[in-house]
Amino acid sequence: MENKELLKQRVEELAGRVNGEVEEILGTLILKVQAPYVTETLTAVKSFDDVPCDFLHDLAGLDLVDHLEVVYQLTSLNGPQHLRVKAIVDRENPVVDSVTRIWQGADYLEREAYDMFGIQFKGHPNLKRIYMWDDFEGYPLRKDYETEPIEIRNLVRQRIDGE
Amino acid sequence: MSIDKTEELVLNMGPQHPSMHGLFRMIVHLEGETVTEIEPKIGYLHRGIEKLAESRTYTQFIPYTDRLDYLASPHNNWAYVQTVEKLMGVEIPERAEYLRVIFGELARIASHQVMIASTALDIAGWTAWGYAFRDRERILDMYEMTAGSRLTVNCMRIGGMSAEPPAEFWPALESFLDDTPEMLEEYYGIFFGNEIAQGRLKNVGIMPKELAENLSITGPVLRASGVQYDVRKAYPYSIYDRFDFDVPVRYGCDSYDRTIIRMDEIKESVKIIRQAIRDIPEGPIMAKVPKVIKPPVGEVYHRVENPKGELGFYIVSDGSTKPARVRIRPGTFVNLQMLPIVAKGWKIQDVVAIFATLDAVLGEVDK
Amino acid sequence: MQTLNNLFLIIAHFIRSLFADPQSVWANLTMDVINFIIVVVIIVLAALILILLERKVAGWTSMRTGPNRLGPRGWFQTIADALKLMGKEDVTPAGADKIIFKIAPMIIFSLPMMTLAVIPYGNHMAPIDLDLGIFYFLAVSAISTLAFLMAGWGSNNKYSLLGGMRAVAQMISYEIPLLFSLLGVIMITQSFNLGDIVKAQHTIPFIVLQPLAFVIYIIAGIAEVNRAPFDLVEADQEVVAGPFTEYTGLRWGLFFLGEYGNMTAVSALAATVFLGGWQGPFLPGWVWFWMKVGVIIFFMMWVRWTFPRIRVDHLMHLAWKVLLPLSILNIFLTGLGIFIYRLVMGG
Amino acid sequence: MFGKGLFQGLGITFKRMVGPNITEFYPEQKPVLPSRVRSSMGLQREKCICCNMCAMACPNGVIKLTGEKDEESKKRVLKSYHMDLGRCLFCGLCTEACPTKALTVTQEYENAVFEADDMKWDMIARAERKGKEG
Repeated sequence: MENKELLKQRVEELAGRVNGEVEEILGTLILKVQAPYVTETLTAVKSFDDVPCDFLHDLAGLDLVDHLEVVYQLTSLNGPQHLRVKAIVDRENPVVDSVTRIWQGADYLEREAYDMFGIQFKGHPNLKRIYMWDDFEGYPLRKDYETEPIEIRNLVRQRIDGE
Repeated sequence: MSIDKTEELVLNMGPQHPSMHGLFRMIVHLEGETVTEIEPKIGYLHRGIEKLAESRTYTQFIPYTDRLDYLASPHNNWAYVQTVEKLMGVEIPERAEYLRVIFGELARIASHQVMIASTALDIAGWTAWGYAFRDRERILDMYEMTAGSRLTVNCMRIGGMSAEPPAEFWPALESFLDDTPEMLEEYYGIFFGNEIAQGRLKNVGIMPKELAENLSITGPVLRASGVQYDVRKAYPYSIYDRFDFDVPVRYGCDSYDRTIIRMDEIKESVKIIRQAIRDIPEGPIMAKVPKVIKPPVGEVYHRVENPKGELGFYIVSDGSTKPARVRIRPGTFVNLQMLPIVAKGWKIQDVVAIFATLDAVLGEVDK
Repeated sequence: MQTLNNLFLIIAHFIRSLFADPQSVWANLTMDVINFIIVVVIIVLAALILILLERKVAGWTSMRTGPNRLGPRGWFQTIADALKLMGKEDVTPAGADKIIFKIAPMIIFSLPMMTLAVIPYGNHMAPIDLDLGIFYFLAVSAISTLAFLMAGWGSNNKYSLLGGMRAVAQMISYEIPLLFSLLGVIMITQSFNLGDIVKAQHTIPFIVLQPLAFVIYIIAGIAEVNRAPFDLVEADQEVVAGPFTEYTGLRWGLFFLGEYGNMTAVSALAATVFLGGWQGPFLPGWVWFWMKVGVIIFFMMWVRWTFPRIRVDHLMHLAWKVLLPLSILNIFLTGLGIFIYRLVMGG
Repeated sequence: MFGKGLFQGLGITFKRMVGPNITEFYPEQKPVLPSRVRSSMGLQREKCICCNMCAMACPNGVIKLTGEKDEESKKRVLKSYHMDLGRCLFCGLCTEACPTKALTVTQEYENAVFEADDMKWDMIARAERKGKEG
């Protein structure tokens, strides 16, 4: 497939510039970069010649125990190219640049990743929890988050006096 | 007391509000009746489905996908099982593929009927709501006789379908398809053709094409903004490359086009189902899959054209019987981002209409 | 036939004859009290029947049966609802302006009583035969604006306030085309008295002479009683229930009674002014009157369960840019017609 | 022409008003559900081999069952079988997993109860009660 070859060529060129790794799983190209290169990578990916991956399809966090990843699923409305960009984020200090300046649609998705994984998106206009309430503690989708067993959750919380 | 001081009215709409679908809440800042700012607040229906998936086996997670977009549950089943099949490299039998297409397109019709009904209801067209729900009932009956449930259908399994439709399914389907033109005519007559309804929806809530693309909008909402893009055509999954159908597109970018495009899509779905009925082969409906599903280590992202937007599943497998991560990309969750941007500056009742045309299902938004 | 036609007049005459002097103050007072009770009964009965009919029409249009549990075919449903409303707790919100909050439903309920008192239900059957009937009717019905605003303000609720403001904007706007649409008839009859207007329609009802005015009147009338498609005041998709949001129990019930009473009053005026009131062949006059009222009310319900709600700027657009110019045109055409008529007849 | 749509709408509603209605009179006339409807579960005790497949298939851990070994026939016999309906998704995966079709879906849909504890079904007792009634 010509399109795919072209994309692969462009991605490999880019990987050299941003110290990224390219691999292919089940027919999808994956570009792994370190967190500081995210803005540069995605700006470049958005404006690839002939095969621009200019539609941010999904943005999700991923917990791999030793580090976190932010997974960007990129496609285009004008061609069959699709690319997965992964940004490797430090687990203790998860900071990554926000892509809301590149795609406005990343707004809620980044808030969700923040809510579920605690990944700080630098430059996000309104980085607040989206699903959980504001004073919720912990990041539910991290592997070390402990869920309460059903027996504890089923207990009806006693009302504290004065509430 | 000075009277020349004006103040913004901050109005809390939802989660208990007659026009809020599900448990949506928005904080609306009003200048008179004009909306100056909207803050959508979601999460009232958040059940942590992604977290639940990590403690369930691959098969056990199928019923949970029903509870995402509960108005089109076969589609969610479909997206999920296809993702797992892609991960495992399972080929499923022809007949099961055709049945999946039939059920998926029926779900699309049912979902769009609910969308038309709820949009009509949000602009107070009570009777139009009743008509669309009356017709949806027939689709639910078809689900019921095949899979045993009306809303959370749970009709697909990894490797095929859960059950072969009974004999009375096919005549019911035929008669439903025969009646669709009449139904659409009725919806048009009572709702879309009505000048008051057109006044409420036309030229309201304009979302230009560039904004839609930038906001990652998908599905009918994107197509109503003049982008001819449909995953079924762009990346034909399942057996969609065998069917002859058009991708309806509208260029008005307004609430009216976002609503009436669903009518066009119902017509296309009927076309697809008719071709599927014509071509469906005999045979098994279940591929040979191991009893314990254990995909190889790897990751896969798969998306399908849900009636409300693109539904994507990103599954990371660590080789065990339980997924390491299931990421659900709900279409309406992303589409919802347009609301604060597009609805700004409109009257409060237009905001209600714009929100209705998004066709948000909070089961999917909140996961 | 004649007896049946004058049934109520005969009863009235009989009651008066019980007094030594049938025209004494006491006899008049008794008759006034009886008339008052009759008007109240009319409103309550109208509400009981209309609420049920509304629900039945809603059911029939969407292929349902409507209420069908209580009584034969569900005809006692509203009575049960009324009893339920009486048993509800009467809640006054903490921050409410208590006096205004409590007065508002009473005002709403009293207005249809006042307006229905001047309607001629049959020949010589107006409870109060006012010379300025139409003028009085319109003046009194305009007060309901105030009651909606009181309810909206007094509730101390944002939705109520929005609804109350909508009520003021809408009802004041539609007051004007409503009034102007009736002017044509007044010009022809040269009288404000409703009895005279009915008598003037002895040969042809004014709907034939004034079709445009009738259409304007019906549209403005529906807007005036806040019914769909002009129910922006209580638009539940937007402002929950508008001014009624905080009301419970019987106070809320009074709003309902008031709404259906107003609807009856507007329909009764339409029947009187445009459809010939109690005039009609064969049947007694009061039967004719209620039949005409019933047709208009049915039309209003039919419209309600067909049309979606109008947009708020289209609402104003319709009132000020369409109905008002049309009603002025109607007045002009009527004047021209009268002028030509007089010229031809040499009056 | 402006207003055409309004009259068309009025025509449609009038047609429906005089036309037949489609109300289901539910408590008086109970609908007959298709035989695949998963509205509740039924257990045939004698067919059960205590393989625990249903409990393992269940996404939510609804099913708790115990069995004991019968000395004479050397087969495992069911001792207790409980379902916590409060957590049941009615997905039917348990009935699909059952190798002997001892657990099946049934079409009793009036499952509403007043007390939360009534949602914990003792399937053996239910089966016996049903046997008596039927």
